[in-house]
This record gives sequence, C-alpha cells and structure tokens, in this order.
Amino acid sequence: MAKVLMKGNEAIGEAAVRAGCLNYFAYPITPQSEVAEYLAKRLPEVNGTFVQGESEVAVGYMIFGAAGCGERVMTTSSSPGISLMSEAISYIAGARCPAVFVNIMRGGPGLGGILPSQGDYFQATKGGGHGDYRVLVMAPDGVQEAVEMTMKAFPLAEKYRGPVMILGDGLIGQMMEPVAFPEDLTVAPSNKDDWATNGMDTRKSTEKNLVKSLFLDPKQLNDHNLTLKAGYQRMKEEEVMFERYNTDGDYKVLIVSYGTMSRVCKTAIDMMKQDGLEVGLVRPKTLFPFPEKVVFDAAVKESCQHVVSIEMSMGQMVEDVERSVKGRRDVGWYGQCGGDIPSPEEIISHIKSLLKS
Amino acid sequence: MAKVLMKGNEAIGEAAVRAGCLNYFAYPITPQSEVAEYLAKRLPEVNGTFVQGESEVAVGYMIFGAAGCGERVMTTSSSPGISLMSEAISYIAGARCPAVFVNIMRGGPGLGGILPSQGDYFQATKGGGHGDYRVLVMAPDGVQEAVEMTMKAFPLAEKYRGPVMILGDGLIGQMMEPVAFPEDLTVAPSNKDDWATNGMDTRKSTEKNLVKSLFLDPKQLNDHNLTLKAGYQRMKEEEVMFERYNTDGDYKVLIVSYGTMSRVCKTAIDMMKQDGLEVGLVRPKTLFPFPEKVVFDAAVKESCQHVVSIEMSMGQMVEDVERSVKGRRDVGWYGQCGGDIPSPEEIISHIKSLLKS
Amino acid sequence: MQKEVMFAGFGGQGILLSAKLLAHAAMKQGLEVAWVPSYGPEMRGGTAYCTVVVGDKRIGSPIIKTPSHLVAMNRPSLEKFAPDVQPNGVVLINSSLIPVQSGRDDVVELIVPANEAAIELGSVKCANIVAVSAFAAKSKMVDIDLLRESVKEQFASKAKLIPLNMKAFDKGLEIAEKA
Amino acid sequence: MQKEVMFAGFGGQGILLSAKLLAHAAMKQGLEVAWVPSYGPEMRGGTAYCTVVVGDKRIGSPIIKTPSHLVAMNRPSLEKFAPDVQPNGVVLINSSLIPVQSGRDDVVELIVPANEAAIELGSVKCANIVAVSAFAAKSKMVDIDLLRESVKEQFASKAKLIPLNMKAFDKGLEIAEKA
Amino acid sequence: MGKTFSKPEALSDAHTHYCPGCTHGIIHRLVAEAIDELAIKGRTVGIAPVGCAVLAYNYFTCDFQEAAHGRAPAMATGIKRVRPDLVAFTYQGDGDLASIGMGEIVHAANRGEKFTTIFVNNAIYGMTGGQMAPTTMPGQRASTAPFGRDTAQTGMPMRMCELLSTLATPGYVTRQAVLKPKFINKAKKAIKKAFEYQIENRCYSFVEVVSTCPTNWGMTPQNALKWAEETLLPYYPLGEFKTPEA
Amino acid sequence: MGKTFSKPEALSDAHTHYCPGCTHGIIHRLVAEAIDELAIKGRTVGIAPVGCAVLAYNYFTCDFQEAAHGRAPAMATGIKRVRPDLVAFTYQGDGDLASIGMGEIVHAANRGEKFTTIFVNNAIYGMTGGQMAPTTMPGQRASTAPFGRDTAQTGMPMRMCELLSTLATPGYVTRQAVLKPKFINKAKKAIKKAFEYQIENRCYSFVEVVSTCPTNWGMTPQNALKWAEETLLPYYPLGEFKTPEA
Amino acid sequence: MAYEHVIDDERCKGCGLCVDVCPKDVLEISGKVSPKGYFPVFQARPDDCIHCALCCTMCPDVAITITGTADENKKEKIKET
Amino acid sequence: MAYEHVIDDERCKGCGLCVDVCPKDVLEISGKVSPKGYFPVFQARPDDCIHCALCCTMCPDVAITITGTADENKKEKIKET
Ligand SMILES: Cc1ncc(C[n+]2csc(CCOP(=O)(O)OP(=O)(O)O)c2C)c(N)n1
Ligand SMILES: Cc1ncc(C[n+]2csc(CCOP(=O)(O)OP(=O)(O)O)c2C)c(N)n1
Ligand code: SF4
Ligand code: SF4
Ligand code: SF4
Ligand code: SF4
Ligand code: SF4
Ligand code: SF4
Ligand SMILES: [Mg+2]
Ligand SMILES: [Mg+2]
Repeated sequence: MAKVLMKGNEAIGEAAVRAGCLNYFAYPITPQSEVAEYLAKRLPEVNGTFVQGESEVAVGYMIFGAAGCGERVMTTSSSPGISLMSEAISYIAGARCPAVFVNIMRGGPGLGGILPSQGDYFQATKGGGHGDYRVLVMAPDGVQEAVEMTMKAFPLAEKYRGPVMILGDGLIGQMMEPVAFPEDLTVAPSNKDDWATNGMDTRKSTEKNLVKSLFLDPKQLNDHNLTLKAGYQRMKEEEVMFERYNTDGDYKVLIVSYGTMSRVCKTAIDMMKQDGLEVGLVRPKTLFPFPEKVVFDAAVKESCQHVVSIEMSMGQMVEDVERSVKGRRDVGWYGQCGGDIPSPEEIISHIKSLLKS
Repeated sequence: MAKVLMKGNEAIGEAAVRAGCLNYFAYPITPQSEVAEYLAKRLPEVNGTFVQGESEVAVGYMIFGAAGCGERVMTTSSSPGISLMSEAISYIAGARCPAVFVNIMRGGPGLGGILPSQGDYFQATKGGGHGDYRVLVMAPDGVQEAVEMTMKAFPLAEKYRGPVMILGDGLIGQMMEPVAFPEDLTVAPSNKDDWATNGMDTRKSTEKNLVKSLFLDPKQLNDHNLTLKAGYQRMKEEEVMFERYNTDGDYKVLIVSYGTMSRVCKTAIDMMKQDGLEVGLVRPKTLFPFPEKVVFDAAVKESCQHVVSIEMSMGQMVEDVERSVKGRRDVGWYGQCGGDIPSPEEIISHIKSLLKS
Repeated sequence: MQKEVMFAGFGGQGILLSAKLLAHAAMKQGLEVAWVPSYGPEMRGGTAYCTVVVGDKRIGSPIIKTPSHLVAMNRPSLEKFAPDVQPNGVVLINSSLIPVQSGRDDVVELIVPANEAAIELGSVKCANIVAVSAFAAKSKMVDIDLLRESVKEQFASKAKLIPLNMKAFDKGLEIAEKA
Repeated sequence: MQKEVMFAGFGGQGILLSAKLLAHAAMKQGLEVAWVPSYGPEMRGGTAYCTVVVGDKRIGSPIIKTPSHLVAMNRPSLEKFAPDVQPNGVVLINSSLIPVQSGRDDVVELIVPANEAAIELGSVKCANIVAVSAFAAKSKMVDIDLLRESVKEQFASKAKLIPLNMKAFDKGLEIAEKA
Repeated sequence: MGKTFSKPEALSDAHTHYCPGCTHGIIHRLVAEAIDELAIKGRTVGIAPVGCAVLAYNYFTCDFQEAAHGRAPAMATGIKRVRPDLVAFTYQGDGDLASIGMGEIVHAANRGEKFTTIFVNNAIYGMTGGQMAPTTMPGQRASTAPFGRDTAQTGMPMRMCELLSTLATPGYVTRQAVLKPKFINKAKKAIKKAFEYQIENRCYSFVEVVSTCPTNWGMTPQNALKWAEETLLPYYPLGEFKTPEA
Repeated sequence: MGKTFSKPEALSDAHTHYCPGCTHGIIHRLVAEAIDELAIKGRTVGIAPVGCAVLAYNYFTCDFQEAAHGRAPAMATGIKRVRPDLVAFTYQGDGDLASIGMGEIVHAANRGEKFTTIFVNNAIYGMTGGQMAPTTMPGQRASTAPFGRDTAQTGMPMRMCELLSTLATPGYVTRQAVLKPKFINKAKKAIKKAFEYQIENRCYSFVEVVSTCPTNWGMTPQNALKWAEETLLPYYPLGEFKTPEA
Repeated sequence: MAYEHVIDDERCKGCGLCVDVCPKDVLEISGKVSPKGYFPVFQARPDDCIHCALCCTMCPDVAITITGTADENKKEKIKET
Repeated sequence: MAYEHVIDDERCKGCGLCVDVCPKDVLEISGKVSPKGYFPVFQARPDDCIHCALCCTMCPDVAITITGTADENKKEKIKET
C-alpha cells in the first residue's frame, strides 16, 4: 500500500477504524485532541460512534459499558486524563473487558506542561488504579509503529480480556511521518457470547451474563485474582516485544530506552560509532510485559560496563531495568522531564562521563 | 497516658486532631467510614472543619485548596476512592502542598470486596497519578502504630511539602486495640508564608503567592522536577523506617512483609522457632522510601537461602524486594488477595516447601 | 498464653458490645487484646460475629480460625462455628433461640437462656450482658470485677440503664455458677 | 544524508502548510521524512514554527536544534532562529515583513518579498507558497516537480484555488532564480 | 374480584440481602414486571449501582453490568451508543446518583441518551451505614451528621427531578413512591412508561422512587413508611415533572 | 464630562496571552476593578481554571491557586472552609465548569459555599482548539462537531444559570455579557455585588458572562461580538436568576 | 374460580408491611423464628381473605403468591393450615 | 480640567474593538506592524475625542488610559502626535 503522510494522532484514529473499532469515546486534551477531531469526521463514514464525554471519568465508564457488550472500543487521552480514568481501568480489568487506551503523555506532575514526556511509565506499567491488575502496555517510537501497535492492541485486549494501553508522547501524537497501513483487521471479536452483556436474544441464550468486578466472598475474589495473575503470567511468556540496536558486536555501555527517546539514543549511538565508541541499545516495545531477560542478557555481556536507562522522566523505567539486571552491572539513569528532549550531544556527554568515572 | 481501647479508624481520626489537623474532608467508603463518623462528632468540639465531599474527586481538590492555604489537612478513603484522587495527588505533589492521605485498603481490582487487602502497594508507592512524583508512604501494623504514623505524617508532609500517605488495611481500620496516644503535636506548620496562598494581609506581604503545577517552559518544568526529585532523594536518606524480627541469629529464610500481614508472619516465625526452624523478617514501615539496604543486608546473610515477600496481594512489593536483593538470593512471593489473610499455618507450609525444593 | 473467644449472633443482639466489654476488661487487667469484628454488607440481616483475642504478649495474627471459646447467640452461629472451637473450650449456647446443642463432647457447654432471663429482668436488650458475664465466669478469661466495671463505664452516659444491666450481669454469673 | 529546515512565522501565515508540502514532496521522492510542529497555547497569537527533517535513512532524533536551513516569514522568527542555522544553509527572509537581514555571512540569504508578491498575484494567503517554492528551488531539498504536484494535491478539494497557487509557485521559482 | 399474583419472570428466585421491610425489594419487582409486560428480557441490560442494590444483578434474570459508584449513566451511555437495539436501565441510589454521580446523570440526561434510570431516593447512604446523602432532610440524623443535617453547613436537600426537568433536551422525568399500594401501582405505570419511551427511541427517561431505609433511619419498617410519607413527600412532591410531548 | 481611566491595581502589568479581541481580558479587568473597589486584594485568593484563563494567576496581583480542569469549586470550598476570612473566587470556562466540572459546581452551589464564581461562557473549548462545549449552540461548528452540533446526538446547550437557580439553597445567580460597553458596565455591577454577598457571608454567588472566542469561532473580533449578541443572547438571556433575598 | 394464597416462609422476613395493608386483618406475625432468624407472617384468619393481593403488592420480598385454581379442595386445604 | 488619552502600542493587539465603539470615530488601525506582529490602533482624529472612555471600557487589553491633567500644553502635545 502506498505511504501516506499523517500526524500520529490522526494515524492512531485511522488505525482504530482499520482494526474494526467503530466505537470511540473521548474528552479533549492536548496533545492528543486531533484523534477525536479526526474520528469525529471519519467515524460517520463507517457508521461508527463518537461521543465526546463530559469528563475522562465518564469516558472511562462509557468505554466500560461498551466493552462490556463485547464491542471493540477505544479512548485516547493524555496524562491527567488517564489519571482520572484509573478507577475505571481497575474496574475494566476486574470485570475482564477488552478495551484499548491510548495515552499521549505530556509533562507532569499536575497540570505540568503540554510538551512530550515519558513521566507516566509507572502509572501505565504498575497500574495507576487500585488492586492487583496489570495493563499490557506498548510504546511506539514513531507514527508507523503507533499504527501497527494500535491495530495489534484490539486482538490482544480480546485475547486477554483486559485493558491494553498504547503509551506514546506528545511528539508522536503531533509529528507527521509517512505511514503504510497494514491489512485491515477483519476478524471480529470471538467468544464474547461467553461473557458479554450483549443481550440474551443476541446470543440465543437463556442464561444471563454478568459484567462485574465485585466478589464479596474472599475465596472467590482470591480465585479471580489468581485467574488475572495467570493471564499476566501468560503475557510475560507470549507478548514481550523489543528491539536491539548495535548489540551484535561488543559495547561498553548498554542503553535501555523506549519511544521517542530511543530514536534520539540511536542517533547518539551512530554518532559515537563514528568516534569509535560502541554503545548498545535495548528498546522495550512492550513496557509490560517488560523484556527482563533480553535486558539481562544484553547487560551481562562481557564487554558491557554500564547500563543506563534513558527516559524523558526523572527515572521510572530504571527500576525495571535494575530488577532485570539483578545487580550484575551498575544501572544508572539519565533524562529530562519537562518537554525538552535530551539531544544526542547531551546523551553522548553523559555516556562519556560514565566511562571516565 | 492511660491506654484506651479504640477502633483503628477512630484512633486515626483522634490522632489527626492531636496532631493539630482540624481540617478533614472525606467521602464515605467501607472499611474506613468510621473515621468520618468519629470526626463528625469530634471536630466540632475543637472548632474544626469536616466537610463530606460529593465525591473523592472533589475531596481531593478540597484537600488541595485547603493545603494550598498552608493549613493542616487530611482525608481518608479506601482503594477505589484513592484511585479517584490520583489526579489530585499528582497536582498536590506538583504544587508542593503538604497533605495527608489515609488509604484503608480493601480487595480489588474494581469494586472487588470490602475485606482487608494490600493490593494498592503499587498505586501508593509508584504513584497512581501521572508524572514524576512520589508519595511518602507509611504502613502501620496495628492501631498503636496507625496513631503514631498519622501524627508523624503531618510534620513530614510539611518538611517535604508534599502528600504523605498512611497505607493501612481493612483490619487495621476495623480492629480495636489498646492505644496510648503520644504527646500532642503543638508546633504549627512553619514557613508557609513563603509559598501558601494564605492572603497577603495575613503574611503582611505585598507579594502574591501562587500555588500551581503548570510550567509551560520546559526548562522550568525540568528544574521543578529536579527539585521534587531532590526531595525524594532526601527522603531515601532520612526517612526510611523498618523493623527487624528474629534476624540476630542465623535464619534459612528471610520474609519481607508489612502491615497486618507482618503480624501473621511473626506468629508463624514464633511457631517455626518452636520446631527449631529459624526464619527472619524485615518489616518495612515506610514503603516509599523502601528499606532497600536493610533488605539487601538481611538477604545476603550467609545462612539465608531464600527471600520471600509475603503480601495480601498477588505480588507487588516483591518487585522492590527483587530490586533490593540484586539477584544475590532467589526472591519469591507468597500471598492471597481477596480478604482472607493467609494463616500462620499456610505461611509455615509455604516456607517449608521452599526449603524442600 | 493466648485465648480467643468468638461472639456470634444476629445483627442487633449486641454481639459487638459484649465482645467489646470483654476486651475492655482484659485491657484494664493489663493484658494485650485485639477486638476483631466482621463487617460489610454480607452482615445485613445476617450473622454478626466478633473475635476477642487476649494474651500476655503482643497479639500476632488477630485472625483466628479455631478460637478457644464460642458465645453463640443464635442457631446459625452455633452451627457455623461450634466445630472450630478448640477442645476444652467453653461453648455458650443461648438456649432461648437455640433448641439444639453443639454436638461436641470435648468442649464445655454452657447453656444460658439469655433472652428469657433478660426479658424477666425487664428488657431483652440486656441478653448480651447476661451472656458475657456468664461466659466470663465460666471461662475465667478476664477478671469479673473488671468486667463489671467495664459494663458500668459503658453505660455511664445512660446512667438509668446501669441498674438493669447490673442485674443482668449478676444473673449471668448466677446462671454460670448453677451450670 | 539528512537535511532539516525550520519554517517560522506568525500563526496564520500558513507555516505548517508550506512545511507539510515540502515533507509530502520528499515522501513522494522516496525519502524518509518527519514533520515536527510546535504546539500548545504559547502559540496563541505568537510565533508558529515547524521543522521538516528529510533524509535517506530512518530519521533518528526528530528534534533539531541546529537546522540546515531556515524559512523566516516574520522578524521575530528570523531573530530567534537565524543564529542556529548551519553554515552554508539557506536562510529565506520574507522581506515584506522583515526589514533586516540575518547578520550572518556564512549562510545563503534568499530575500523573498513573499507578501507583496502574493498580493500582486491576488491574495496574501499564497505568500507561503511563494516562499516554499523559492526555498525548494534554492536549497534543492526536494524535487521541484514533485513539490508542485504536492501543492496541486493539497488544493485538489478547492480546485478553484489551484491556478492562483500555481502562479504563486512559479513566482517563487522565478524569485529564487533571479536571486 | 379476586386477583392472582406471582413473582415476575424477570426476577430470579434468589432471596435478597435487603433488610426486612426495605422497599428496594418492591422497586425491583416493579421493574421486573415492566420487563415482563414489555417482553424485553432478552434484550435488556441492567446496570447495578454501588449501594445496597449493588447485588441487583443477582435478583434479575436479564444481563447485568455492575457500575462503579455513581457512573452507571456513563456505562448505560456506552451500552446504548454501541448497541442501540438493547434496552438499558440504571438502578441508582441517592448517594450514587445525586452525590458522586451528579455529573454523569446531568450529562446523560442532557445528551438525551436513550436509557431509563430508576432513582431510589431513601434520603441516606444505606449500604455504608447511614451517612448523610444530598437528599437527607434538614435536621435528619445521619452517621456523618450526628446532630442532624445542618443546612447552614451542607445546604438544602437535592431535588433531582426539579433539577433535571430544567434541561432543554426533551425527556421523561417523574417522581413516584412505594409507600403504600396506591403509590406502588402508580409507580409501576410510570416505570413501564419510562421503558416505553426508551423502546420507542423517544428520549431519556428518569423515574425517582421515594423509598425507605428502616435500618439506617432507626425505625420499624412501618414507621419508616409513615415518616417517609409525612417528612419526605412534602419536600419531594410526587408527579410528572417533564414529558417529551411537553 | 470627560472620564479618566487606568488599569486597576489588582491587575498586573503583564501582557495577556489572549488572542486579539478576546473578551477574557475585559472580564479580568472587571474582576480586578471589583477587588480594587472593595479593597480586598490582600485577602483574596483567585482560583484559575484549566482553559484559556489558566494563566490568569499571572494577570492578577492577589494570591492565586491553579485548579485542575473543572475542580476549581472544590478547591474554593477547601479554601473557604479552612479560611473563612479570605475572599475566594473561581474563574472558569464553560468546558471547565459545565462539562467536567458539573458535579463540583452543582454541589458547591448547593452547599452554599461562600465564594464567587465567574463563569466565562464562550460556547466553545478555547484553549484546546475549538472542541464542542456543553454550551455550543445547535448547528455551531466545532472541531469535534465538524458538521455542526447535532442536538439529536448531543442534546441541547447547557444553561447553567437556569440549572443552578433551581437549587433550594439560597444564592446569587446572574447572567451578564461583555459584548458592548452597556453590558460591560452592568456586568461590572453584578460582579461587585457577587463579591459583596460573599464578604457579607450571605451566600454562594455565580456570575455567568457571555464572552467571545474569535479564534475558534473563526471570526473577526467584531463579528464575534455580533454573532454572540445575535445567536447566544436569545438562548442565554441576561439578567438575575436568583438572589438570596428572594 | 378459587384462589390459593401462599406465604413462602423462606422468603418472608417478617417485616409486617403486609399485615398493615390487609383490609381484612387476615395476617399476623408468627411467634416462631425461622431458620434465617425471622418471624414470618401467616394467615391467622384465612377465611376472611378476599384475595385482593394488596399484601402481595406491598411485600418487598415477593413472599406471597396467589394462584387461581378451579379445585375447591385446594382452598379448603389452605383453611386447615 | 483636561484629559490625556494614551494608547500603549506594546499592549494593543489591534483587535479594533475600540474603533467600533468610539462615538466620535477618533480611532483607526495603523498600517505598521508592531514588534509583536500586531497593527496597533491610534487616534486618527484626537481633536474629536471627548474622553468618554468607551474605548477603554471595551479594550480587552487595557491598552488605553485616560488621565486627568491641568496642563493645557499636554493636551496640545497629544494633538501633534
Ligand atoms: C468510589 C467509591 N466511593 C465510595 C464507595 C462507598 N459506597 C458504597 S455504597 C455508597 C453509598 C450508597 O448510598 P446510596 O447510593 O444512597 O444507595 P443506598 O445504599 O442508600 O440504596 C458508598 C458511599 C464506593 N464503593 N466507591
Ligand atoms: C483532566 C483534563 N482534561 C482535559 C484537559 C484539556 N483541556 C484544557 S482546557 C480545556 C477546555 C477549556 O475550555 P473552556 O473551559 O471553555 O475554557 P476556554 O478556553 O474556552 O476559556 C480542556 C478540555 C485538561 N487539561 N485536563
Ligand atoms: S440498609 Fe437501608 S437501604 Fe440498605 S437494605 Fe437495609 S434498609 Fe434497605
Ligand atoms: S482561543 Fe478563544 S478564548 Fe482562548 S484566548 Fe483565543 S479567543 Fe480567547
Ligand atoms: S411483607 Fe412480605 S416479607 Fe414482610 S412480613 Fe409480609 S410476607 Fe413477610
Ligand atoms: S390478599 Fe388481601 S385480604 Fe388476603 S391477606 Fe392479602 S391483603 Fe389480606
Ligand atoms: S481595543 Fe485595545 S487592543 Fe483592541 S485595538 Fe483597541 S486598543 Fe488595541
Ligand atoms: S475616549 Fe471616547 S471619544 Fe475618545 S477615543 Fe475613546 S471612545 Fe473615542
Ligand atoms: Mg440511599
Ligand atoms: Mg469556553
């Protein structure tokens, strides 16, 4: 298919449509409002539904209600809006409904700023909401991958019957890049008749379905949590995605970085190569499940002296990197959080300082 | 002072009053509604303020507004309610206001159940809200400690100008135990004139104060985040609290456990001692900052073969334990989440199975 | 040495209060104590129960699956909890509402027609006081005089109720002795 | 080989569009490209700018602090960004609104009275087209014919605007040649 | 002149957990009767609130979702927007709907979402043990208003029918009660009508039902009915506040 | 018969970031004039919304807090409950107050919180680029209503004065405009009165101000004033909807 | 046609609401506690019952049903209980 | 007493709202762009100004001030500008 030049936010909206998601509920917030603006035009063409909710809290539950009927559904927001959805995400996970959330991160905490950031890593991967649930989180590094991951998100949400999140940043949402759209996703959500409240007549059944997260009996609630845990375990076995860059040969330093930040790191790595300084990169594409083993293996390579997690945050993913490296190498953090993205030059000088010390 | 027999929830309310916190905003939720019911009677006696907010979202911002004036203020809630406050907590951290949050955890995710749980460890320690902030989290193991930590929380919140959380569970809230109240806290919050919106006349100034979290300039926002980070660094140096149990001699297994769960572990440890099986315990009293070094040192003790994080959750603190142990011992998890608290017998058989394997 | 007693009955039978009185007396006696209620909607119209744990050192796990003693104020409670009571424990049976017995021969059964006794004294409301004093006398879990004081303190605010409850208290002791 | 150009001016001058046209042409040419706008309230009534990065391999960091070229449509933009342009880069100066020059002797200055030219052609709106074609001709960043096509496509929906913009396009080329 | 009477099909055999004399049970039955009479059980989805009716999903025989506290109207919106052919109703208490759920109910009503709300006003937070609700009467005691509701501090009780009927979007808004058979029969008609408006895709429909909470009011079921009639009805007058026709 | 005129003290020297002809600036000035005339600058705390007025704290010379989107009334509640001696006002847009902030404004008004709200109704989400607001007019185009607001899908525009004036708790509720000097002078009086009610600890006070958004309406500032007067005022009539006396 | 008025002891919570609405004063709360701990209602004067179903209408727990029957004996049977 | 009508070019955003409300048609938008990129307003016919302050009332940017002054020359000065 020919490439088209698209803004990340619009491409995400188009990707949803091509993934067969015709139901979109959202509340405007910079830097992702273009998704809603695009879909407000696009969905009517395919008899889809767009509702601008009164708040992100309400949107979270519109998503829940729609997902509970077994329909593909998506919302998009940015950091503060996602915080307002955390109760809903916990409910959706608890009620085991498939739903796709997109967070185009901006600077925080609080109102913070509107420029790109990666400050919501913890919130996304450790669950912003209460209780024992995890969210499958994919982090694209550009518009093309944003499209691919968005289209993947729906079948994954249906496979695990839970929330899946695309974690992008303001740059990915605002930037235009050429995109080639994958094949449309034509398979409809399966087996929803087993659990969805899609109406007994619809599924020709006399048994009611319940979409709920309440289990007053402690034994039942524990079993329910064990079922969820088993799903997260399976994600760790089947869904880990990552990319390695310049890790075939020897390298003195291993960078772990994701999303927009990882692109800058690659530029830095290429520049350092010019000066004969070899640095490797592992880019997690799934933040949960986190590529623990890949990071460990890359870190313990003979030649590797330091591991550094480079983030557009004050150091969040670095905790998962530490866990993965198991003390076999010293693990550090480098980054900024405010909207400015560390430049290749800044990264290079940090890496050199590591090697000096 | 003579001991009094009090419910944890009521004791927490009384502790706030004795800490000079006369401002309380809350929304009812089991299993912590007794805090509000107690303070609704108690605060009028001391000309304090209690407002039942219309929702936890609103309560979060009532707390913000009050804290922004430099007044001591507290709210209490339980898991879903705390999720609804996550945006507010992020704002309060971003605007650097001192405020005390109490989470009497119940089973999750979603509506889950109302019985005791520790399923909100991630939410509390990794920040349920968006952006780079941390919350100082203290976890009491009974009514006496709930009182002491609540009274400590206010000066700590003022020292670091940010949110401080007491993370209890339904049992601690509902149980009655004898309590001895510490001395009343008589020192008023200091230096609020430098930042609080308490009125220019009040502080005899012609300079306005701003309570805000917006920094449109990326450089400023980054600096702001570095300031916050420095505070969290200082917490790690100055505020770590923990207890060791049966760690003086040798032990084959190290348990890391907190709150109510740790009491059951102690019973189990005593019982195993009877059978000549030595097991040590580290009980984090602060969950953030986490007693990383203490756990590491206790884990690498010659005699120690296994480390196990025992939680009323599906395994959350275990990630911090893994980080702390740095791969020097295998780290496992044991627990339940639903309301039933693992019994000493269950813990013992798990420990024995570890040693068999 | 640690002892536990489970109080169980319908909501409204004053279960939590009698448990609290026992806990309070134990505290006055200088013992460690924990009072652990059941809570939540499942109680609505259903069974209310509460455990009191008393010991000479700090209470470890306050969650007790096999208590030393049981005070059963209605039939479902007896049927639900009697099997868990430790051998030689006291099982108080409110015979006013429970026509049956525990069906165990390794425990000390204490048959107390608490409701009748209370009604005789003037109000069914004080059945829980009859029960707790009878239980304390039989189990010796706490000092009787301290328990009596605790009852007085409890009703200090509604002084006119004290005489009734004192009568109930002595009635309980009397029943326990006779038993 | 990677080249970057910063387009800058007031909101409403069509900055983002001319940048998009360039990016689009580059894409058609089979090059890798990223179009990176500034966004957010600070733009309100203020300066709008946009970077286009074009290269033969995947664009790494799309955030460019020292672009190869600059298209400055108003004075604040020129003053803000001219110092960052790489040596030998093209600096287009919209002389209709900018009475001054870049003050640099190591760059290629391209003086384009874009507004006047556009007004002559019938509408100030097409000043951005004049500018982008002039810039492309001078910088050779993209193939001129592909860029012309992109302009046509852009206005396909408002066909009656095409002739005007084609005139503007050619005017830009003409200015660039003369310069 | 005799009548037969039996449990509607839309109600399950489960015994409710409601306190003796709690009128939630009556309201459940009226909803179930409407579902039976309209023969919509097979395409109905109920949305349970967080409140004493949280377990409503056990008592009905149709599909059910369980909402978070106050958010049932947003969930119903999600359901109806993606499945307009389904019939959706929210069953919400006064704390759920009038306190935490204020934003959701006002906006769902104003968007004219095609679902039905059964609003159970018992002037208290029942499930959590009798805290003050927005609908609690002046001077009425509640566990968080131990000296009685002080309107100087907490304002006047919230009247949702009055509030919602001011919205410019057409809708059906009525207040009913289940305090005596006469009221119950009227309430039943109103509930059925509300579902009919939905099925005809006419408008949003809202039926407030003045109910009792003997347990947290600290009254016998009989006195609760009496108190409700004497104290609540004067402030919460029964009747139709808005119809799509008007 | 000439007049002098100068910037009120409660306004800072900072130049606003507002678009040319945006009437937010006029409303800022009116609030500042009221603060000056009542000489309360030293005990006033403003609460900035999330909206184009998010930077209001830069433009006033009194203490300011910056709220989260829609939550200003809850923050003002917090302020006034712990410091009743302070004067607090929230300055909120229509997306902020009537959409996400519906629950907070209704409940603050119903509790009768003693603060003042300045509600800037420009029928659009300004800051985020012209998305539909609850106040957007039928048929009016917005970036999320590209074909114009379809009331069948989104309902009718929300009228906050009409809604809030139905609450039983006493309060001051008025709608004003700043579309021409005559309106501006009236609006100024209303805003001052609103602060006076607060200072007397009388009641909650709410002043809606019909405003413009030339940028997102896609109009010149002049046409924006004209459109607002012709299109908004008929649906949003000016006047006093409620006074504590009545 | 005849009617059968049946009270389900299992469902009845003894709230007494039916007792008050019965125009014929047919119903009374029994003295013996049900396994669930309630004192269920019973027809103290079944003969007086006119099967108006007001008790059914008022019952929150759907504990009362009235079924039509052609068989007179059935009706008798109830009498005896 | 005389008045001084001053327009602050720095604050003026050239929105023109003042131009329309001026009863005496005193104001006009100037052709030269300000450093901020706006075309500020100026008094084209200062003599006609009656200092009614309507322009001040309408100005969203408080760009116009009118100060009272005793000094007649001041007034002249304005004329010349
Ligand atoms: C977010 C959240 N906040 C609070 C609660 C606790 N809670 C459960 S039910 C309830 C109030 C119920 O009152 P109402 O809606 O009037 O229903 P009722 O029980 O009176 O029928 C509350 C506050 C909760 N479950 N979730
Ligand atoms: C929780 C949250 N949701 C959404 C946003 C994005 N946002 C910022 S301002 C705004 C709307 C502003 O519109 P309005 O309140 O009408 O003010 P105006 O700009 O029109 O004056 C929105 C949706 C946000 N900052 N926070
Ligand atoms: S608490 Fe009140 S509302 Fe809830 S079931 Fe009991 S009586 Fe009914
Ligand atoms: S966007 Fe609209 S509301 Fe915002 S400043 Fe510009 S004109 Fe004013
Ligand atoms: S109304 Fe129903 S539940 Fe109540 S007593 Fe009568 S039959 Fe029993
Ligand atoms: S049917 Fe009528 S008469 Fe018979 S018991 Fe019921 S209420 Fe009384
Ligand atoms: S109204 Fe103010 S800003 Fe607008 S043109 Fe006149 S002086 Fe300038
Ligand atoms: S003061 Fe009056 S007359 Fe003078 S310029 Fe302003 S509006 Fe015109
Ligand atoms: Mg209620
Ligand atoms: Mg607006």
